[in-house]
Amino acid sequence: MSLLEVNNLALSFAGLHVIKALDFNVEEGSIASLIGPNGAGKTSIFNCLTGFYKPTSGEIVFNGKSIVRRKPHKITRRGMARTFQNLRLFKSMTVLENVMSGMHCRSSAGPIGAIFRTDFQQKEEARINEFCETCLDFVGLLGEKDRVASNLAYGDQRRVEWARALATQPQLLLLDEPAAGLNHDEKQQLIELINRIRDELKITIFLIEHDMGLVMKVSEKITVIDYGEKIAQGNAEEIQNNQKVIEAYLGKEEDEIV
Amino acid sequence: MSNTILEIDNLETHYGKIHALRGISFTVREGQIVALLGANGAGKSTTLRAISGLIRSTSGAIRYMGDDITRTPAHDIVKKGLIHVPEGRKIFKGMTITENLELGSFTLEDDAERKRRMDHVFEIFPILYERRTRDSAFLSGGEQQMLAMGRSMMTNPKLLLLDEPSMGLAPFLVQQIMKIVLRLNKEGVTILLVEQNAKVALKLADHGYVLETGEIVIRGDAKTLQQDESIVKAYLGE
Amino acid sequence: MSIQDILLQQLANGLILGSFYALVALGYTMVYGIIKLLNFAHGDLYMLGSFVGFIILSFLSDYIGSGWAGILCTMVLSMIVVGFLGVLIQRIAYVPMLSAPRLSILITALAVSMVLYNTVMAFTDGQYLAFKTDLGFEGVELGNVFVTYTQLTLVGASISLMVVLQLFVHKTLYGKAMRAIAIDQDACRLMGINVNKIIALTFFIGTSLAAAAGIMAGTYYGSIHFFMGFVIGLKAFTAAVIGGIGSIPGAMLGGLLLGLLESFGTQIPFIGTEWKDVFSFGILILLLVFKPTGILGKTEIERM
Amino acid sequence: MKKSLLLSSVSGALAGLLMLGNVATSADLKIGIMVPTTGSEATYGKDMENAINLAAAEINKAGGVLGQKIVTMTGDAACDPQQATSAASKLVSADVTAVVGGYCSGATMPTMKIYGDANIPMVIPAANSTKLIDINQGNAFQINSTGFDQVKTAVGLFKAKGIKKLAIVHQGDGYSEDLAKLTREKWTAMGNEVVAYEVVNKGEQDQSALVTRVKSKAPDAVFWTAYYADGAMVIKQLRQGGYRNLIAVGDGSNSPKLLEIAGKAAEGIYCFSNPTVEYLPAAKSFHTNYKATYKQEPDAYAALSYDGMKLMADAITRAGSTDKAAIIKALAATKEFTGIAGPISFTDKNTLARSNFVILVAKDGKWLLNK
Amino acid sequence: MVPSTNTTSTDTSGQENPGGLSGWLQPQKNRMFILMTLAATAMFIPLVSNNYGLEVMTNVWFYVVLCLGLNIVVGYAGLLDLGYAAFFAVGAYTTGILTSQFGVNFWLTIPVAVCVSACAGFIIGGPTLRLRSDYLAIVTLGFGEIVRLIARNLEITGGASGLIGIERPSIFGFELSQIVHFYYVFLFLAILACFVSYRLQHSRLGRAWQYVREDEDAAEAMGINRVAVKLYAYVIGAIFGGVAGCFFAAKMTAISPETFMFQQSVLILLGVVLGGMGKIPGVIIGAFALVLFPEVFRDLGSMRMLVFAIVMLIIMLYRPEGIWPAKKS
Repeated sequence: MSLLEVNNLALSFAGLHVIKALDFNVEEGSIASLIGPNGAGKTSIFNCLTGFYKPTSGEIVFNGKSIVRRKPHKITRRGMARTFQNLRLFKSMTVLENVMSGMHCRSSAGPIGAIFRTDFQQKEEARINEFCETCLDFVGLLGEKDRVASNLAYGDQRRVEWARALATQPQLLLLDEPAAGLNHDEKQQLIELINRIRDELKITIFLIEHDMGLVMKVSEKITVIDYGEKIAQGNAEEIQNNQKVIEAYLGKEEDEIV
Repeated sequence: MSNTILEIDNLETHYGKIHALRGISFTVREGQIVALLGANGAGKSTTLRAISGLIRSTSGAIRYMGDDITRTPAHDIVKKGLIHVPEGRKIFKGMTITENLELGSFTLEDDAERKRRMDHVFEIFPILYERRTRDSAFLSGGEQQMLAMGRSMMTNPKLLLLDEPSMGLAPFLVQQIMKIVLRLNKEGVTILLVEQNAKVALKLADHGYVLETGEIVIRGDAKTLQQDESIVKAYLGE
Repeated sequence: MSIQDILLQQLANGLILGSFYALVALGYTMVYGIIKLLNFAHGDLYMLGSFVGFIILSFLSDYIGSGWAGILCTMVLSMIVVGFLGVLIQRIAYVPMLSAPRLSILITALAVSMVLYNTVMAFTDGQYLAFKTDLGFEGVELGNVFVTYTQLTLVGASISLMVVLQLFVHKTLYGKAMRAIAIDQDACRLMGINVNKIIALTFFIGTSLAAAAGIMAGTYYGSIHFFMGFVIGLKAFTAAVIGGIGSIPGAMLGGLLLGLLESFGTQIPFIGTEWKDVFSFGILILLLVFKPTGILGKTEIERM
Repeated sequence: MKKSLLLSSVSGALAGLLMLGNVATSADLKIGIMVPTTGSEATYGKDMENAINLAAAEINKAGGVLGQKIVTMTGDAACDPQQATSAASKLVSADVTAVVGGYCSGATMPTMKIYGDANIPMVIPAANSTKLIDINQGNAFQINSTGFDQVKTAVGLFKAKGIKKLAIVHQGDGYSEDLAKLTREKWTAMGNEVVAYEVVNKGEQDQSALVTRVKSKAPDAVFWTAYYADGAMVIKQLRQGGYRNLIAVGDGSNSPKLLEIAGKAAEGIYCFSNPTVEYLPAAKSFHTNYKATYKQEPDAYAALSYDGMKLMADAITRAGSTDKAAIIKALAATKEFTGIAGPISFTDKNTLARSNFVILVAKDGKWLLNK
Repeated sequence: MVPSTNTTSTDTSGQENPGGLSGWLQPQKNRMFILMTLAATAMFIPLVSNNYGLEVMTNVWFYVVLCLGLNIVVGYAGLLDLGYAAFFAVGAYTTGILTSQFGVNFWLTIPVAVCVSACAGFIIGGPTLRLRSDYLAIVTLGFGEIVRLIARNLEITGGASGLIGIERPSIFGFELSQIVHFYYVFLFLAILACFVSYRLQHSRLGRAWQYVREDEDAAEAMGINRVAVKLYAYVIGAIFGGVAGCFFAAKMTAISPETFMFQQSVLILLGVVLGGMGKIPGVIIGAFALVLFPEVFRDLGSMRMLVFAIVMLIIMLYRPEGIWPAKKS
């Protein structure tokens, strides 16, 4: 069953067509990837999915319900979490506080509860705390929970971002270039983590990535786009041997210049 | 053998905590076209930005025509004839084509010379002449690329750094752009070309370097590289 | 006076007032357009312009009198002095803050404004100073509308300043570089443009225009004091927003519109002059809420 | 380390503050001066402070009061209600016997509560809003004519000049609004017409729209009830705008600065004023002494402030003791005290029994007594 | 300001720098001790101080409340508000009008003032929170001026002269009339404000404010409704100002529009920035500096606001996080 279905999605800015009539879907429980050359419109697609951009037309169905033109925070509440291409941590806050942001949409205490520390509020805080620590433990950062986020090593900051996304208790996790800036060992850990998130937490994963090695290793289905259009879809092997994909990345063999 | 125009020596850069370039070295000789290849995020654009002074390198040296320009501010580097045409063209949308070109010759005092160079640009890109009073925001992708290249030619460059001139362009436009690259080279401009479109780039280039995660992994003669299967792997993984 | 005469007179009033607003709004808009900084100190630079002018004029009046010649010299000199001051402020206070969070820059600008007007207050003991000139208030009757020569000259001066600015920005290379910086700073560096220098130039021009307006105000209204920049700063900002902040023709248009709005606003039946400012601030707020890009402003990519 | 430094400096400052009020205790007679010495009204305040100190010095030279020397202590009211209350508390804490002062009505009002609660005798030389009368607890005495008196003088002039249609402009502060309102009430009660009742926003320079509006109502006279600074601009622009009829200003505009700023435009305007030094024959020696001591001309409220101090000393002498209640009683019983600004007696509301308002007219850049 | 029993307490000041007071402040017990000492000192000040000292200290507590209120908007949520005096005015006028014109009991005016100022916060916040921060600054400034001008122009607010004869409150038949009474009232309000600020800061809402301040997009991606969260900040900040205004009116017995000028808003902002935005002890120190500095340095005369302004500029340039040290680790 498709967890996410995108039909005929289009986005344009000031007459420039960033995405043109795009269709694809992500199966529940799968690890899917979106790839394409620079400027192909991948991050724009993520921004449409998560509500940061209003698509010009088209339909996005998540978990059976349309989420087009919903506000980002509502989409997150529906169970879609994302990470950012460039780290977007809350820099001056602690690691644990960062992760707690994810639980915001799964809790409800307001100012009155906070001021009077009602029973409900205290229990909720304890629940937030506990769950966030579990998330940190999952990515292996529990020991760093009280450190200020910006003081962590880059790779660890990336993991804080994942823990934060996990804390929203998503059904679908969108990862925007999760491997950017990671070294070889960290990439290996990332692959392992992605698999664990899917296998242990049963969270569907959809990622954009430039590191083809990583994409080929983890993804079950790869969608390739170029100029905002889908040019291929399939598993790693199919994609690697797809002439259109090779052309999109390496250029056409028969291009005559001189 | 011609003179070395650009020499990169063990260059390292960081974006915050990301180690973007991990010590790369290469040279460009006068009159050559050198291709810098690699997948997205490999560090190609970073290399160009470091050379043109848009970002500071953390260590290593950049020498241009014998001068060390590692710490020279970007606007002074331009005066030496080293011009960078950035990724995404970065034309001045909201200004006309003529104005864009004029800004390309900002460092030039002589108005007659400016006129002469603009005529030359218009000769190479007749389409720009047709639309010279139009707002550049309404140009197509290919026209924008031509404008970006035309603008750089207004400075009379000796060394041109071209960052993905084919990006987002239809195939016939890619060919057109590449023809112009060749023409410029014939006019005596040395070119350092960053391309994702490896096939095209290697056809033009004399020399090629392939970057992977901030390091040069393959280097060699363009003709040899064209046959090298490992390039595909560098792009599409194993 | 017939109602037509009143309205015509108010039209003249509005245009005169509007040309002042426009002149001050230009500085706001230029600085905002180029580095996205809301320069709270701009109104104070207007005030400073009139004080610097006051000092210069009191020296000059011994040699060339305080007629038009004296005022013109004063204006040029004080535009230069205050212009450099604007650059100095930019260097000291704003350059180090360019990468800081927005809130910090805004508070810094506010602090600069406080430093400026408190300095003048400390030196003048908070006094009103008489800005003495030899200008009389002879004028002409245009139909039934009475305008003094002083008013005409000042409007003429501010219009010519605006025209000169418009020509500068569109016809000279430096002017074009200014516009280009507002679009893409990195690309400008790659054209060999020294971005910091051009930003400083923008500050210089914006500030000296404010100073020019300050001198005109001193000449026309006859008195200056340390807090005179506050109200006009706010109004000029409103004007800049009405026209679309970042747009130079927008600032001019916005200034004139606000001037007209205010003068005609006082003629609305049943609403006294005491509600005039409530009226203009109300318009500002409504405009920001419903059309933050103003009349000539560029629309940014919409985000939900 | 930084925190401890911070804490200690804060507590140090605090301790210093708590001590501050406790210094200076001697057998001297302590009298408080409450005027704005900072802020936009500082020049007036300093002028008043000078005149009061001059009076105190003269009294001390003549042997003091009840054998005690007068020591003055200034509290800065800053023309701001909040600062004025803390200044008043400071004076009360310093245990002053009496207070002379009060310039801005708005800032004086909340302090009257403080002095009233402490039952400290107070002479107010300048502040004259009619609101002060309502909150007076009996300890304060106004030696400046009140707004009522000024309005009486004003409508008297308008009547004499045959004015029919009056325009009133104020500045949106307590003092000028009070005066404007009273004038409107009185003028309409007399069966005349107020054709325009306008307000100017403080600090705004361009008044052309207002001028056109006022002019379109064709008033025979314009009465500006507020201060000189904005008044000068309003007058200038009224004249520039072609308004040729009578203009009058209230006592807040009694300043040579108004004439300086408005220049030729101010020629022939009228001003209602408490008596200032230059028109008082009795103030000749005060005038000379003031100029000799402070190297400047005394301003609008110098004479009244000087009288205030003299009156206070006189009342203490008459009371025969420094007991506050006795001094208040003596003040209330003041009969025709001869000040340099005129004789002082009080009504049962502690306001001046006989108005001392005069009418000035601007001639050749100077204020002259209107004959 | 209040000992935390909350396991999520995340104040980790001085973990890497255990020297000095900040290190000593760390253990829960010591912090408690310091707070008790400070509170006791504050309680006993009236025994040793004269009326002037009390007046000044009352003013300090008053500004502590205002600064903490503005701190919620500026410090926690990162929104520049240049019209905060408007909320303070709303509270003061609500009490003033109700007691002096309608004879309502003072204590009953407080809930009304809370509602009215919350509404004011909502009205200004609601439509404008989508704006960029610099536009928001101007809108709040304009709003502040509008409120002041309305107070100046209406009959019911007493026009430019303002309201006089505002009733002084009494508790169980005991009238609050002396400065010492108000000292304790404002001390209590200040402690309450600290308490509420602390609790809010260390709650789900408080964290949400910080998320929005640090990165709006990321916060939104985490499922935080940024408009609602900012609106909360505005409304709660407005309530702080409104309540402070009620007691201000009662203490002064007379209020006029001049108290609520733009400069008042700037002064409060100064207090917040000086000590350190978003940090309760910092804001308290800021409020102390705000009130004590002009009193101690009266001799500086008109220079003192200049000195203040320069200090503020220097702080923004060299230590934008204020005097109070930021948490490290």
